[in-house]
Amino acid sequence: MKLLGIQRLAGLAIAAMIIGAPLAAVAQNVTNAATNAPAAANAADANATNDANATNAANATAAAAPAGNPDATHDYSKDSVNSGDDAWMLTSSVLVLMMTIPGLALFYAGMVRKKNILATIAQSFGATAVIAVAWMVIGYSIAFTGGGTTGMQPFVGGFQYFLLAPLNLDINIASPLAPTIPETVYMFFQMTFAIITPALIAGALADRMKYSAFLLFMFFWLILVYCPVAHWVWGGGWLGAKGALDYAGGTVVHLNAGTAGLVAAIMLGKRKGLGTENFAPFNPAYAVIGASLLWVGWFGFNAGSAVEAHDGQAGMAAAATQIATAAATLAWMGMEWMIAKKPTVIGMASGAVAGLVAITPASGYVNPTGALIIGIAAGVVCYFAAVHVKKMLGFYDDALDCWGVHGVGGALGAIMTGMFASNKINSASHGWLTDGNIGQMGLQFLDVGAVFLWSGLGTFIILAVLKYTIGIRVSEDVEVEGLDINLHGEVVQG
Amino acid sequence: MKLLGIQRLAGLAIAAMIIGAPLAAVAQNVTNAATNAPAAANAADANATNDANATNAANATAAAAPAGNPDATHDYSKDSVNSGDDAWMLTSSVLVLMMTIPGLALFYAGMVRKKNILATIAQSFGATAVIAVAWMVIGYSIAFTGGGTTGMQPFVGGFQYFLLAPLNLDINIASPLAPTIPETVYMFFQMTFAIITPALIAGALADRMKYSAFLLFMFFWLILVYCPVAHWVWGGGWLGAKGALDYAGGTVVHLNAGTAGLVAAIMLGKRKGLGTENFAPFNPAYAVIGASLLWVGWFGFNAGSAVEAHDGQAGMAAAATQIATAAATLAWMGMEWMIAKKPTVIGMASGAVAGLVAITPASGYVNPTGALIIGIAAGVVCYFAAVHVKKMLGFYDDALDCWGVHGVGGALGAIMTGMFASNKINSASHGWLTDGNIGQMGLQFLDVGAVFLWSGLGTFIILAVLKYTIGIRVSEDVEVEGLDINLHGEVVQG
Amino acid sequence: MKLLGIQRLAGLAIAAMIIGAPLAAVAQNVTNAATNAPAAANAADANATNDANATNAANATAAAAPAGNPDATHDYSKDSVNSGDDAWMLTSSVLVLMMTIPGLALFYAGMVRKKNILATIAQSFGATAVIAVAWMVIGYSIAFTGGGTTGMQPFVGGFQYFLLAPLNLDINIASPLAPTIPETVYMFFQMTFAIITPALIAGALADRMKYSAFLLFMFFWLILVYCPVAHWVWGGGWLGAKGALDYAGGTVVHLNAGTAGLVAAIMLGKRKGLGTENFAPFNPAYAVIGASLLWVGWFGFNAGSAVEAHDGQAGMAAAATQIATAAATLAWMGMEWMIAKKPTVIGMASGAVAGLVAITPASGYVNPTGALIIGIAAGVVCYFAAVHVKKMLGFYDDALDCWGVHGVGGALGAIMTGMFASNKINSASHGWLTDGNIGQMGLQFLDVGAVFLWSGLGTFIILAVLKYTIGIRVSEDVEVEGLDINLHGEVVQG
Amino acid sequence: MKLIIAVVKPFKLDEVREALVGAGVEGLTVSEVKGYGRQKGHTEIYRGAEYQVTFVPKVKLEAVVDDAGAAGAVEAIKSAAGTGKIGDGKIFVLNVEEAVRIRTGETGAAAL
Amino acid sequence: MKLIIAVVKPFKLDEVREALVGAGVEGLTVSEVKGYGRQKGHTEIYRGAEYQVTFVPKVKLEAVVDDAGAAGAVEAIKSAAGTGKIGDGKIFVLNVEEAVRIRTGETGAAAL
Amino acid sequence: MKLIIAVVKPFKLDEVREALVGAGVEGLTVSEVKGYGRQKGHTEIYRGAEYQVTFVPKVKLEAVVDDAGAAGAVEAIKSAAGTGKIGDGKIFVLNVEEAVRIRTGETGAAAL
Ligand SMILES: Nc1ncnc2c1ncn2[C@@H]1O[C@H](COP(=O)(O)OP(=O)(O)O)[C@@H](O)[C@H]1O
Ligand SMILES: Nc1ncnc2c1ncn2[C@@H]1O[C@H](COP(=O)(O)OP(=O)(O)O)[C@@H](O)[C@H]1O
Ligand SMILES: Nc1ncnc2c1ncn2[C@@H]1O[C@H](COP(=O)(O)OP(=O)(O)O)[C@@H](O)[C@H]1O
Repeated sequence: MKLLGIQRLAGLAIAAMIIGAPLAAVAQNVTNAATNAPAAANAADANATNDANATNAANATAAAAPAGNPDATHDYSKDSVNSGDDAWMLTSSVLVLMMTIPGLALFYAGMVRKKNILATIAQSFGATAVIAVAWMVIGYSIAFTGGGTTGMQPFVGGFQYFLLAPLNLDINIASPLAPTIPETVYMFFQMTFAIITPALIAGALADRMKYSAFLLFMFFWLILVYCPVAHWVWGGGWLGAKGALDYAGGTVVHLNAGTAGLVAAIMLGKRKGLGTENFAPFNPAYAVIGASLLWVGWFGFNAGSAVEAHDGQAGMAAAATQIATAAATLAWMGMEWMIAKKPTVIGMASGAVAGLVAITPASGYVNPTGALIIGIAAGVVCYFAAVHVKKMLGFYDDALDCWGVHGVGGALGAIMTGMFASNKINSASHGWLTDGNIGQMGLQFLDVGAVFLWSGLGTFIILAVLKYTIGIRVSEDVEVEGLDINLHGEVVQG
Repeated sequence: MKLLGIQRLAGLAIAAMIIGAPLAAVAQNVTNAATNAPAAANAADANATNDANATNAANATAAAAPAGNPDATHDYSKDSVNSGDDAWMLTSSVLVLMMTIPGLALFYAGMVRKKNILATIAQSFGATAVIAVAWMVIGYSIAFTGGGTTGMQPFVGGFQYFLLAPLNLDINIASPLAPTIPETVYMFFQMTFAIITPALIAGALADRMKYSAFLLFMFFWLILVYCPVAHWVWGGGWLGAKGALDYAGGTVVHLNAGTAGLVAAIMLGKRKGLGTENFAPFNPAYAVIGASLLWVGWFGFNAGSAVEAHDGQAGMAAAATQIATAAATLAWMGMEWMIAKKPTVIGMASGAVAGLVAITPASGYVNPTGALIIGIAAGVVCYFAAVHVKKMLGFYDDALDCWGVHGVGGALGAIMTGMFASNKINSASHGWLTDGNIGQMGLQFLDVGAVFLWSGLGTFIILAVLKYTIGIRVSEDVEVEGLDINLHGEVVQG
Repeated sequence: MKLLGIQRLAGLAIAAMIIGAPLAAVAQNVTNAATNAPAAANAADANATNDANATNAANATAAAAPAGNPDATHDYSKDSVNSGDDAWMLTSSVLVLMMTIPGLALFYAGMVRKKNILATIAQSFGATAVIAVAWMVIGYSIAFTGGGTTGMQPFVGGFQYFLLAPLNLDINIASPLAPTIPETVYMFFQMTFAIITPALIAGALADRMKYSAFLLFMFFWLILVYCPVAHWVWGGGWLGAKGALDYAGGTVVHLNAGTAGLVAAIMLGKRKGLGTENFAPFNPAYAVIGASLLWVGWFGFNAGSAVEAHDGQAGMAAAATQIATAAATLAWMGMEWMIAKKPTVIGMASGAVAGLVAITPASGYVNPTGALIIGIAAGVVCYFAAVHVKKMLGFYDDALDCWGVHGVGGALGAIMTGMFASNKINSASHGWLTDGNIGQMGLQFLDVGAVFLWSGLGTFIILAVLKYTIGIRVSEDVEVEGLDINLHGEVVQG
Repeated sequence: MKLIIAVVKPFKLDEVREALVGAGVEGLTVSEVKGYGRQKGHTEIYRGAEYQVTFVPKVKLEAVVDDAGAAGAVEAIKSAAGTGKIGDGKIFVLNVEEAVRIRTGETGAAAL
Repeated sequence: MKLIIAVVKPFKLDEVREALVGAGVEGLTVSEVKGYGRQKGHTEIYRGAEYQVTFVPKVKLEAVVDDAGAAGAVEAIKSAAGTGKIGDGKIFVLNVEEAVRIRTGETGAAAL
Repeated sequence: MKLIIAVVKPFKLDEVREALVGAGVEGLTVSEVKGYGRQKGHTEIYRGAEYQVTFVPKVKLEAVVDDAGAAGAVEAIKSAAGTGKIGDGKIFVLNVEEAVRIRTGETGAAAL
């Protein structure tokens, strides 16, 4: 029965795609003429955007381009691609993709028991596939196009990039948000962010979620939660326009995913045997390898968020990232050494991720010293959040600490960005402690609050619907025997 | 006895190298004067090439450079290196190398039993070493130099790059096939392709081939099969000149390796215990990690095949790659879910690779919608080829589906390239469904047929010779007990 | 008692950081004014440097920049960043970081027994964190600033980059050693070298060192041994000024770490059970994966040492690296095949690393043929050093052959650089066999000798102090039962 | 003395151990084993080919108890390991002629 | 009842299992073990140093059968596990005093 | 014949094997097991939560010897495996009714 359900779902999905695609092929010739108008409109929005949130890092860059002239950013000869920027953004996109597969897959797989290793990996890998297609079909369009100040523009993007229609017709266009690289690259770069954000939630769902429900959750969460939020902050929406600072996604990515993880963990319920059985991971080495790849790939995430390589921005973001991550690793390690008497490798790995998360919104705005402070704070705060606060509160089973590390770390980073952002580092940013601009703190709290609410609510609705339709949790037998053999028919042997 | 044979072989190899190298050192000073003439000649060829196959992507780019002037592409001051192009092509080369080690090594190792894990990894690693040296000594010369329309030029390259002689004398030269980067980089980039292509064949040989025979096979196959085919399509040879479209190697790399795998699997015979024993892999996690690294590295493969980053080409190739791969992953997963009731992680990994393979010849020519369609087709077709057709036909034991995924996927991609290539994406390409150029289909079938025949024949001859000299298959005892301990004296413990 | 000691240490470390950082934040505003003077001074040094060691590769590049004008290299508008150089150097930094985590971590973890896998990984990961912070606080300052010919300048750098103060105040400055990229990127790139060098030493310490002592050792060794040596050769110090050639660190990195490993192995004593118990690694696959990632990342190391991508240098360094590594892999494999009858995967991996090490100082100076010869020599020599000489001498337990591969390989490479450096490849280099400049040999031997002595002495002093304070070796029980469970409270299960 | 061999479902290990301790058993030795019997193994899928695994993962407990304690130990295992489903496992009792505690050299029941 | 312990070569496991089933044995328990005897272990190479592994991988089968079935079972194992090469392994027969099927509580031969 | 079962500390395996060979034992079978007894298991840490592992890794040796050799074998194990610390392990002796060497079909003491 359930199985049948699952098949039917899968069947439908495939069917939809097989039918949908050729249709699209047709569609594209239709849009051929159609898009000229929207394109123009879009160009208009573009400038609106440029003015609207000139404080937004991405656009601070955009502003650097011949802004007066929409064509310059909208249908320029290929000669105006900056090959160095293009090279760096292609590299960054690849690095961020590597963060999810195999990075995140290994990080999470290294913290579960043997019987669930493959199922955990399947979550990262499957999410990558589902989201990439969804992003191409409609996600990019509603997140990164049609920003502005009128009508729905501040809240959600348009539809003219359905199936990336404009990119089907002209290889030489750029987004106003990234004027010196082809829009295909910007679309791909943003896709890799859209992939890892929902994939991060898996950390809270570990060991007990149905795979069919998981994949559907990924799809709906992307469309209903991630895309709007990304639009608000980066796509020319209201939060960016207000001047909230989030360089690479402390709120858009990490708080967003962390909050979703918290809600999901509560709705799924605790893992069977929690507290009574030994949940020690099967192979912590995987977790450290995964964390290492996350660390390595994160330079595409943060330094890539400069969306160019022709000035000092990417470099400063990279330096801040490295410093904060190392500091957070030491801080978490130190806390654990003092309190639990031994520094675990999973602790070091978690500390590194906490530092990466917290510096994400700040990188590109803060100086090296600010990065050092944020890193230390992240290591200490996230350690207590993931280890002690979770145990204290005890009402949620955030299995691999998606909330404790990404939620808490993301919020912490967003707030500390308001404290340490320096206009010596980025003319578009003025922090409280550095530049005496206390007003920035309000914007950062607004950002944190808005994302927390939207993500929490959206996640709740999506999971509630899935729960009372196809169900979201596996049967107890399956959970006891393991997800690998039951959901995927495979096991890690020996 | 056999052992002695093996040693003698190894001994000879080393000896040859140790003697050969210093000789070469001398040689280089001789060539010093000598090469000036050839160089000029080569420059001439270069232009011939440019005109000959202006439809060839690489050369479409080349054409973008001051074409009239051979010096411009042949001995320009270092200032004319485009630093962005150089950065991207260095990065791409590194990414493609990563595809083989550790990418392919893990992908294959994750599909074998415990007793053969190290031997499988040793195949990818050893092949990398053997081929890199062979490529430097002569491979590059016969594949990527001396293209043209006269004499043997359409079929095989020249010898003036023996030991890369010209690169020993002048650091500031570029290949006419890549005018904006140093030729050292182009040689290295193409080397990484030359490495992974033969290495892919190992998938068909798994669990039963002698290591000495394997390494010799890699060497001879590179020289006799890969280099000529690469020359035909990319090196200024007849297929490229005719206008066959193969952006990154659907036929040159994947159909070529897949066909070799099919022939090799037949000549080696089936693995002992096939069908009766459980061949379930020891650690499928390795396979997914490997597939993830292949996916990540493939952007160097496809987007790198733009050989530059100063226009929209690399970006569009990257976007197409990502979309097709994700779609293929879902398609394979869906098929498996419907038919075998459970989506396996090895299935998802295989689907991803199938998509990567099929989009390889098309990336850079097709638009995002075309990529989506190709991806879906690849997932469905390769699933049936690898799982059901193989079982149906049953006369070959293509252990890890080198033919089912790379052969079938490569041919499918080459043909669908003819259908969906769009001159909106690449002025050098005109497809059937997109631009009504049905003639392209003929060229694609010609390409597929020619590569299939040459690869099949060449592989057969090489293996036949090895089989009746040193032998190609291990003894039954060795196969039963495992290759790791017997061929390499090591085991994966626990 | 001991435990308490450890905690107190860790506690202090953390405390120091938590207090230190805000102080720094204050400090930065102070330095605000202060640094203008030093900055100027520094600019002066810069030119001194440029003249002083024009033979230094990095500076050969530096010279290529408008040298007359200090401002040009010291406070230029962001437009003078070369985006292609920036892209490549960011990528290179990421690649070199990947060499340590997860590359080196896996390479070493793959050669130890099951009970020590996590502890081995913890060494690479922990070292990365400790060194990154130390480098930001003071390491970079004393290694790469204040070079010159007067006073202490030839021997150690200055302090004006304490906490990277100048980078806190101005995002648009470049180092005279890397004029076309932001100094943040150069600082980060050099940091990744500073990380892997001490981390390499762990190979000699495997299976028996206390983690607290290890981390302190990493810190002091960086400051007292690595930073000065890096300054001598690359930071505008005396060895670079004399004209010693070390493109990417044959002596600064590998001989330096190898020598430290040799001394440390002697001071720690042999592992319990050496020679009587089976020390066969638990999972050699890890070692090959690690070696593969080292190989892949090494292009950031060697080609990145061009510090730019706007001419042929990076490409030639990459080509040389690939050729030498492949040749060394085959050479080691061949030796093993002939002598031990079977080519092991760990042997192949070690051969590759040996080749990478030996070509490190030569890449960028030698031509492809020279690289081939160096690679073959490295494979043969390091095989004997690591396998036979070690057994013969037998008085040190260089567990994973840090000395045999990095020490011997680094020295060999440095010396062969003197033989094969060619001014056709790099105008700054004139070798003995190639350009008849036998004088270069003397410089290379001087370089090797100086680094060997300084590293040996420094390592001895640091470890002696640690040994008689907190102790450097774990108890016999801990060693027998394994470091993982005892030092980190975790195990690799199954 | 008696050697009690019990083959039970893996996830029952802790419960059985506690039950035995409750029944006065002071030590036991456990091995991971594969069982064949009425309960059939799982179906592994590889490349779409389904493979019926013949064996089921089980744990084997071995405890030596003095003659008096044997019955109680068997009872304890039976009640703790039972789920009523096929595959619950078996208990076998063998006679032990001698037992020695290596550390002390004690023999017989004293060694347990 | 008798406990039949057989130590055989790993790749013979399936054949032996089938033979036993053929001989009417309804269940058995298998463990992976290392054996020491006439057959010598393999030579592992590490850094050129060869290390002679003392133990050989084997599988141990344990089947409890009723007295009547013991001889047949031993025969079945012997013929299925034999290759004639050193290392084929051993069969040992011990007496079992009691057997219990946990699921049903059945005892004696009925429990097998 | 007697079946001697010894549960000892893993790192003692080689010494015990040598001692047994010294005592004339020609073969033995070893399994990796987990033991529960006076010696307590280690503390694993995960996310700061400490978990006391109930079991301790041990190795189990099984050697069948002829009646005459039993006492000597037990002695050999006792002296080789002892460290005087808790957890040294146990030795159990059971009676074996029959032994067969699969390769040759030899039975009884000749099969050992
Ligand atoms: N005759 C036997 N000898 C040894 N072990 C047995 C025997 N019969 C069953 N077992 C073990 O007991 C386990 C459970 O037996 P099974 O027949 O599957 O279920 P049940 O005990 O409920 O009838 C088997 O997996 C096997 O390990
Ligand atoms: N006396 C013994 N007690 C227990 N197990 C034994 C004994 N002798 C041999 N074995 C087991 O039987 C296996 C095969 O024995 P071996 O002497 O190598 O070959 P064969 O049985 O052909 O003479 C050994 O590896 C060991 O596991
Ligand atoms: N009654 C028993 N039956 C079976 N095995 C036992 C028994 N008692 C102890 N063991 C095994 O012997 C090992 C050592 O016993 P333990 O009580 O820890 O130390 P000691 O033998 O020094 O008293 C245990 O880990 C367990 O494997």
